[in-house]
Amino acid sequence: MSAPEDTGPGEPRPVLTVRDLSVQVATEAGAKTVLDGLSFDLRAGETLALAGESGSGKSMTALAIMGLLPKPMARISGGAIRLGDTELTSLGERVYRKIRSARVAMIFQEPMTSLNPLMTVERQICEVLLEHGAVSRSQAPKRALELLRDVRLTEPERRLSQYPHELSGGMRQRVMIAMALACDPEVLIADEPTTALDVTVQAEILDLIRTLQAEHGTAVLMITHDMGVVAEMADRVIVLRQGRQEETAPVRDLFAAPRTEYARMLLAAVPRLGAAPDRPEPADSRKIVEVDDLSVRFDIAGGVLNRTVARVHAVEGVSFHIRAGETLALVGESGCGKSTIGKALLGLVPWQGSIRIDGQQTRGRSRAAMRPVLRDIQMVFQDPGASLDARMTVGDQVVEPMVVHGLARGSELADRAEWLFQRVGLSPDMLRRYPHEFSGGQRQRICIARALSLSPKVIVADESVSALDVSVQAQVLDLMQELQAQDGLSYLFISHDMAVIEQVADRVVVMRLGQIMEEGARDAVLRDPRHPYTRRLLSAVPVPDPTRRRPDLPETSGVEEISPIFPVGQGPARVELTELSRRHRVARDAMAKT
Amino acid sequence: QVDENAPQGGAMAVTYQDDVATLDPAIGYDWQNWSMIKSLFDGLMGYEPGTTTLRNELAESYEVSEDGLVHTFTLKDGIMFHNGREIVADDVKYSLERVTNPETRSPGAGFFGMIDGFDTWNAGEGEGLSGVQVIDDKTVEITLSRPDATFRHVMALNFASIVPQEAVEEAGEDFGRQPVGSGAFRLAEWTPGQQLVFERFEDYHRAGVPKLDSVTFNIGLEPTVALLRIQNGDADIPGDGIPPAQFLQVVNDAEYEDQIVEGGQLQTGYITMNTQMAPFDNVDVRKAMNMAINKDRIVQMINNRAVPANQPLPPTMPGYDEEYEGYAYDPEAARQMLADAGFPDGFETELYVMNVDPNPRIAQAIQQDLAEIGVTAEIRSLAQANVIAAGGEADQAPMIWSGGMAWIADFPDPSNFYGPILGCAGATPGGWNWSWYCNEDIDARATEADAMVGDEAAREDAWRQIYVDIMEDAPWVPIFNEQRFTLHSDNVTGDDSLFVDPVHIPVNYDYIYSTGAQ
Amino acid sequence: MSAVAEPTGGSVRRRSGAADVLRQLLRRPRAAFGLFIIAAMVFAAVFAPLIMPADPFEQSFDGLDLMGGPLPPGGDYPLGTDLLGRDLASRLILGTRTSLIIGVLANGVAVLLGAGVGITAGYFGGWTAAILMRFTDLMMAFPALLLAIVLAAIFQPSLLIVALVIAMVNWVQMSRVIYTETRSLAEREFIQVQRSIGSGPVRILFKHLLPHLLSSIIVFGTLGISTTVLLEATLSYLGVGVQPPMPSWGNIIFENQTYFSTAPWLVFFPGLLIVLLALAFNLVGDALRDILDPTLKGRH
Amino acid sequence: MWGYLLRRLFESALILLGITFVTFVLLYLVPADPARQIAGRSATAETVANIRDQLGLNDPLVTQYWRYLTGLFQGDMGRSYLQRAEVSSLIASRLPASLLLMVSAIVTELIIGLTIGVVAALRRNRPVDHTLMILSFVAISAPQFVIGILLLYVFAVQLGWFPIGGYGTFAHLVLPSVTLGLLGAGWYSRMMRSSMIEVLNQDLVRTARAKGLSKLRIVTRHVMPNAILPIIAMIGIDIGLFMSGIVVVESVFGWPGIGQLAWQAIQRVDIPVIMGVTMVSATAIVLGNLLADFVAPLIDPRIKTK
Ligand SMILES: Nc1ncnc2c1ncn2[C@@H]1O[C@H](COP(=O)(O)OP(=O)(O)OP(=O)(O)O)[C@@H](O)[C@H]1O
Ligand SMILES: Nc1ncnc2c1ncn2[C@@H]1O[C@H](COP(=O)(O)OP(=O)(O)OP(=O)(O)O)[C@@H](O)[C@H]1O
Ligand SMILES: [Mg+2]
Ligand SMILES: [Mg+2]
Repeated sequence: MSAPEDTGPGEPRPVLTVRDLSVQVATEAGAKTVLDGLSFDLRAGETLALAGESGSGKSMTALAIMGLLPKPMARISGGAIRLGDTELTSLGERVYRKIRSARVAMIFQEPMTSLNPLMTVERQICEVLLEHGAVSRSQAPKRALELLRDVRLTEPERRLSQYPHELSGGMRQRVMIAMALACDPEVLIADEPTTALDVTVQAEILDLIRTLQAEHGTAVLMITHDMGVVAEMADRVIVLRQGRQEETAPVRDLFAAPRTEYARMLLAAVPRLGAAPDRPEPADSRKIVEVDDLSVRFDIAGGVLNRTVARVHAVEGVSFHIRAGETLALVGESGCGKSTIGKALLGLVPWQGSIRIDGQQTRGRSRAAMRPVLRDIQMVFQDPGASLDARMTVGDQVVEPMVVHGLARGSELADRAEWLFQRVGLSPDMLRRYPHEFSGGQRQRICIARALSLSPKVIVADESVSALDVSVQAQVLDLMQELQAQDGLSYLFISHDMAVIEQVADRVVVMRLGQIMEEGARDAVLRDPRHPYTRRLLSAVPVPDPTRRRPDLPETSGVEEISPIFPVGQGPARVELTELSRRHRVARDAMAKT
Repeated sequence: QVDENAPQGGAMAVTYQDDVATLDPAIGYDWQNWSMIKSLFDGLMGYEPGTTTLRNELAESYEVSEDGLVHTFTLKDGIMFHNGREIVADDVKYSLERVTNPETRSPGAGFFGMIDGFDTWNAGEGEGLSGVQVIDDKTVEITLSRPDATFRHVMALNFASIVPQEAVEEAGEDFGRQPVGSGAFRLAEWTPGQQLVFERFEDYHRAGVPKLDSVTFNIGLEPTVALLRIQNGDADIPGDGIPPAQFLQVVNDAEYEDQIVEGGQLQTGYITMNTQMAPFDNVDVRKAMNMAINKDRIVQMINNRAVPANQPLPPTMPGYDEEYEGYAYDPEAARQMLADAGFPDGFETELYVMNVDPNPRIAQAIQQDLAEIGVTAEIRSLAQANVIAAGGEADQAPMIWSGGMAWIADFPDPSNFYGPILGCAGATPGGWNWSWYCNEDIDARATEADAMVGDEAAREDAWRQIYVDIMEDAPWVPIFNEQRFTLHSDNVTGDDSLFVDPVHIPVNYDYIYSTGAQ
Repeated sequence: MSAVAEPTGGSVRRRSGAADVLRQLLRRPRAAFGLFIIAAMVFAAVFAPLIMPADPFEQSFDGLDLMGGPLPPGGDYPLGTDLLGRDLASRLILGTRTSLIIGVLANGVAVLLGAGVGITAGYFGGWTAAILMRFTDLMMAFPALLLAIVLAAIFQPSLLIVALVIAMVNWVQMSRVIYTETRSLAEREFIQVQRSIGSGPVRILFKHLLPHLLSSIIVFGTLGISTTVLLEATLSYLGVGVQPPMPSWGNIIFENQTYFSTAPWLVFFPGLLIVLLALAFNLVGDALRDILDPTLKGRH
Repeated sequence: MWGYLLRRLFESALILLGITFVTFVLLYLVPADPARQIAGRSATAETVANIRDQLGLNDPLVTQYWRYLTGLFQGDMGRSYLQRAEVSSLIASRLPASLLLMVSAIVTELIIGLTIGVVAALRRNRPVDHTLMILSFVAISAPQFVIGILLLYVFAVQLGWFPIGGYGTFAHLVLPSVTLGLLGAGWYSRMMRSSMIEVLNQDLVRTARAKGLSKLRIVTRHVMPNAILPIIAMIGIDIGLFMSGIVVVESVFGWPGIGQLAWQAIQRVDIPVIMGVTMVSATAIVLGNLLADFVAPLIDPRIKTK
């Protein structure tokens, strides 16, 4: 039992008080406690961060407060939640409804799926306003517009009549926030509000929440696993682990001197930009991947005859190479063509130009002819959950490439699977489980094991750690580096997280709109960025240090949004690279400006 | 007895399931539009209501020459078409030429084969039907190429109805939708698929007829539903009769006791055996089949709505042989006969049947009886058109149960049961002689009998003998003669015979009267 | 490092082939009931001659009342007699054969065909999809009965022909639905992965796509049972397919439906059997889907 | 999007053309000879030959088809062999009734089916759900003839709420629509149930609840529209299912639609009418599919941008 926290004199009364909150979920093996005796107070204007690895019960806490625990699986098994003077745990659904959004509001991790795709932004916002009687029916649209202005949405008038799919992820999250703040709630719960967004967009959204909080004096319960975000946003932090409160401290204290072993480990695992160890410059070994003037265009068909009317120029005239044992990082904002390059290497999308894998030209190869090449190059996809077949045991999936290539059969396969599992640090007795029975980190290990099963020379790792917790992320990164050290693997490491890249990359390629903006050795690019775009990416990375404020985002000049879609026959202007030094090239247009 | 002096006035509603195909007298040839056309059109000849007795209709008088070849008709005075024009002799000529004109594609053209000049005109040559001569406005003279006792019946057929040329030409192919005749009723309204309304024709040539002011035909009603309507007082007569499914229910219901009418019908249900296909080319096999079938049980199975038959003609038809005993039901003897004919173990064959209740059931009963004597008959239950098509091929259908397509006489004359269905002329591809029976000798006797003009009794005898002799060859197994059972609401009445009129099926619209009329 | 959270529901019980699936099915009362019904029907179909209380073809003399009406259930005839005085119970038992062949086999073929076309079109896209789906549209707009009639007129009617017609007609809706679903599945990452490891289309289609489509296939498959059993009756009526006196549930209903106010048992019992069959497959199907979907383990 | 719809229109026209061809060929293969049907039972062989000649039945298939097609493009579907009336006028006089019935049956089945599906999904795995699902199987399995007569007997004869068959007023329309719609209602309830369950598990429902919306509003405004999307595509498929039902239902209720026409034509091999009815039903199905294509973007804005 943890005692009520000492609120101290002069502190404002807490708006939200949670005492000994426990939540149980029903599982096959009986009731399981996923939240155990959580207590905290939240005061007006304060930001409390709930940090902890995946599955630690952060979302359960939020849902319990909102009264939205998934029924009938989960239920509050003990404790109290008080909002002002109202006890929430015993509230009937009818009364609870009046509280949601009006007094406690919540924004969710996935802005893509959290909005109703069939309703305009205006209707979705007005709905809240009207439901809680915040404004009259005739006033609602006006108020909705105001709200959109408040969340700094560009062209708010137009946005009102748009549908969610017409908005970018960042815009959608702004709409979510507008909706959450519509009735001016006392408490705002933000459950991983930026995890699904680009770094730059994340920085903007975090800024916005901070500003709004300051304006309205809202209390914010911020749920995140990103210590950078914690450092940037929180006043106080609660570290959760397996449903238990591991440590509670003001943010500076926690970062300065974590009291528990777990918090210390968590903080140690956070990649910090600029803190990565030096990487030895690899010898100029053999080029395993040589890409020359690679372009990928997707046709957009239309018209009565279904002819191609436009093309997405996803990748445009990109050239690079990867040497044996080297890690080449590919960074850039969402949609800039990173994944597409990876897919082109494996022949998963039609492309033009030249790609050589270990000397073999792959241009013009059919699927079948690509097969031998695939033994040398494999890919690990972004979402480990989505890239495993939910209906097949992981053991079968891990050795499936060997079956496909006819490399092994029978008991040989079982042996091989065990061996692969051991290599990625999983216990062989898990081989007969299904993907949903693993954690995210474990699943990513399984995907890596699958990629390794053909003993490739190159692995394309597409956002392979973005979906993982910091601690797990660190493990997976370690594993990848270990494999590289052992087998001399090369990686094409695709990521938008600069801090991660700094840890693993030998060389970095910065991409934008399908073209390379800057390219060079890791230190050259990350420590001495020459292109404004690179700089912007770098400055958006949250700093996991509450004592240091992240610098404001630089001016967006020269990086405004441009669509990669062009009518047939046209294309983007080719960007020429100039060589700054032997291992550092940058787009010429940027040079002109600096 | 039909009450000619029944009061006029009132209305009635008759229900039908199928839509009316056409009301063009040259084309309509199903039992549903047959009686409607009879009420809309008149020919030179007609029948006494409720009977099979011929009478003059539009003809005032009628003479036949000594040799039976020249028939002279005199038209009544002041008879009108529905369009108000008086009927003249030219209309008779036009009408007969129209129905026999190949371009009309009338299914009844063949009936007029005895008229002189038919063959050339019907083949599309010449300038009209030379046998029909207009003497003056009131007189028309029809010359036959051979004496034919059925001629007056033919002139009473719907096909011989008198139609006004101008109306036909105006409507063209749509004359069947906009009929103009001289019958007791005229068509007032026709909403396809829903209803037709007949209204009294005020200028009808028979005074006091029709009795009703109007007759409404409600179309598209399932017989079961039609019955519900009648029970509910929304309709008066189920045109399709009492549905087999509800038959017992209705018959056993005391409420309907007075309203059910039973009557004979000029109909025979029979099985044809293809005499050109083995093993039915063996007369003993055919006889054995005749003895194998338990007609009483079949009749029981259809709730006694029929009487067992032993010869082609129905009992109410002149020429029916009361004395003839036919082949008695005796499976033992049948088996023996089969064995003697060389089929001790029976044989396998097919029985074609139209797929509308109760025909498949009857076929199954037949099948069981045949199994009894070792004959395995596989049933092929098909749509009407397919059965007819199979029957018209020399080598397709070994056996056909005629139910649903069974022969209903066009006119009450024994000859009508011979030509197309038992004569050599019908035994051609596409013909209706599905047993492919062709006995030249009998064919000759049939022609002779038809030429026996004048002596009715002798002619009847001749035909009687013909059918008895045909049964000797046993091309058919006659099964039963259907009885008509119908129902009418207490809103309408009339002599029972009107409700089972042998030529106006299902009812004689012209003479039924409303109980409410005075 | 031990920080990796223990996955939920850590049991290591595993599926092992059909026997285990069957055991799991039997553990669920609803599914067990469905299995029981199906087993009973299959048993009835196979051993029909042994369990029929009377000769299903015999038009016995005392099977009709004096007026020629059928006898209601009771007495010598447990489920009554039909219009020809035959024992209804025996006819229903024998009819199980036809109806199972149609409702389960022919419908099954239709489902497979539909799933096959839909999945192929959905996965390959492009021209393959264009041709297959336009053909599907054509088949959908084409009146099935017409096809049946023409076949009836051309071929000797037989159970095979009905089965064929039903398979040819009933795959269409299936194929539409599966096509749409496959299209969205094919975009999913685990299918991309398959391409990236060099799996051939057959493997992707059958090992990876098909299991995910199972739930739609089951829904349509079970819905199809009733419709095909009734369609068989229509076709028999038109002269394609089983001819009298061979019984099937559908044609027993069809022959007697006009009599249902006077002899309701002739419609009620076969109707009940059709509903039971469809329901049984639905119950088993639902359970099967849950069992085969590992993510649903432990939830009911 | 307009381009897409235009293309669908074009494709639909091609499909219809394909259907004319297939139907024509199939009917050509039917052994029953139309000329014999017309000629009647007392006709001579010459008469039959003469009729064949007049109708051009002796011409090669291609010639006959071409003649039909050119006629069709001029709005001429030929004349019924048996009724002699123009097929187009036969159909025109009956089509409105069938369309009315079909549309109202679709509305009925959607109302019944979707309601049941929604209720079952909201009461998932409870007795209500099980009962409703069994009922939906009964609806799918019950012969429409029997349902029709039962409804007539109870609601028209016994209770007298509706007329006993016929056409004209709204009261006439109710029972046939229900009879025809029940089958589809069974289907839709199953589809809607699973679709609803899927949407209920989506994030957007959680958001809606977090907004403090009432349950009714969540279900009607958020869950149902999303759940209906996959079902819209079914409507085209649905019309195909109706075609056989319409024959039975129209006959039971004396509804003056094309079902009756079709049935009689089939029984008597009246080829021009069969062709006509086939074309009408194919057009209805194709239009149903097109309609689904048109309606989907109205409900789902995401489709517009494709
Ligand atoms: N519907 C459910 N049924 C059973 N267990 C559940 C359910 N939802 C969540 N859990 C379990 O509850 C625990 C806490 O989950 P919760 O979603 O709160 O974690 P989290 O800290 O938010 O993780 P993440 O960072 O991945 O969102 C986990 O062990 C999870 O497996
Ligand atoms: N199959 C496709 N058809 C059409 N356009 C596509 C297709 N795949 C990708 N694109 C487009 O190509 C561009 C590059 O996509 P890509 O997935 O390579 O981006 P990315 O850099 O990997 O982004 P993210 O960080 O979001 O994964 C995007 O504009 C995307 O919309
Ligand atoms: Mg969470
Ligand atoms: Mg990507």
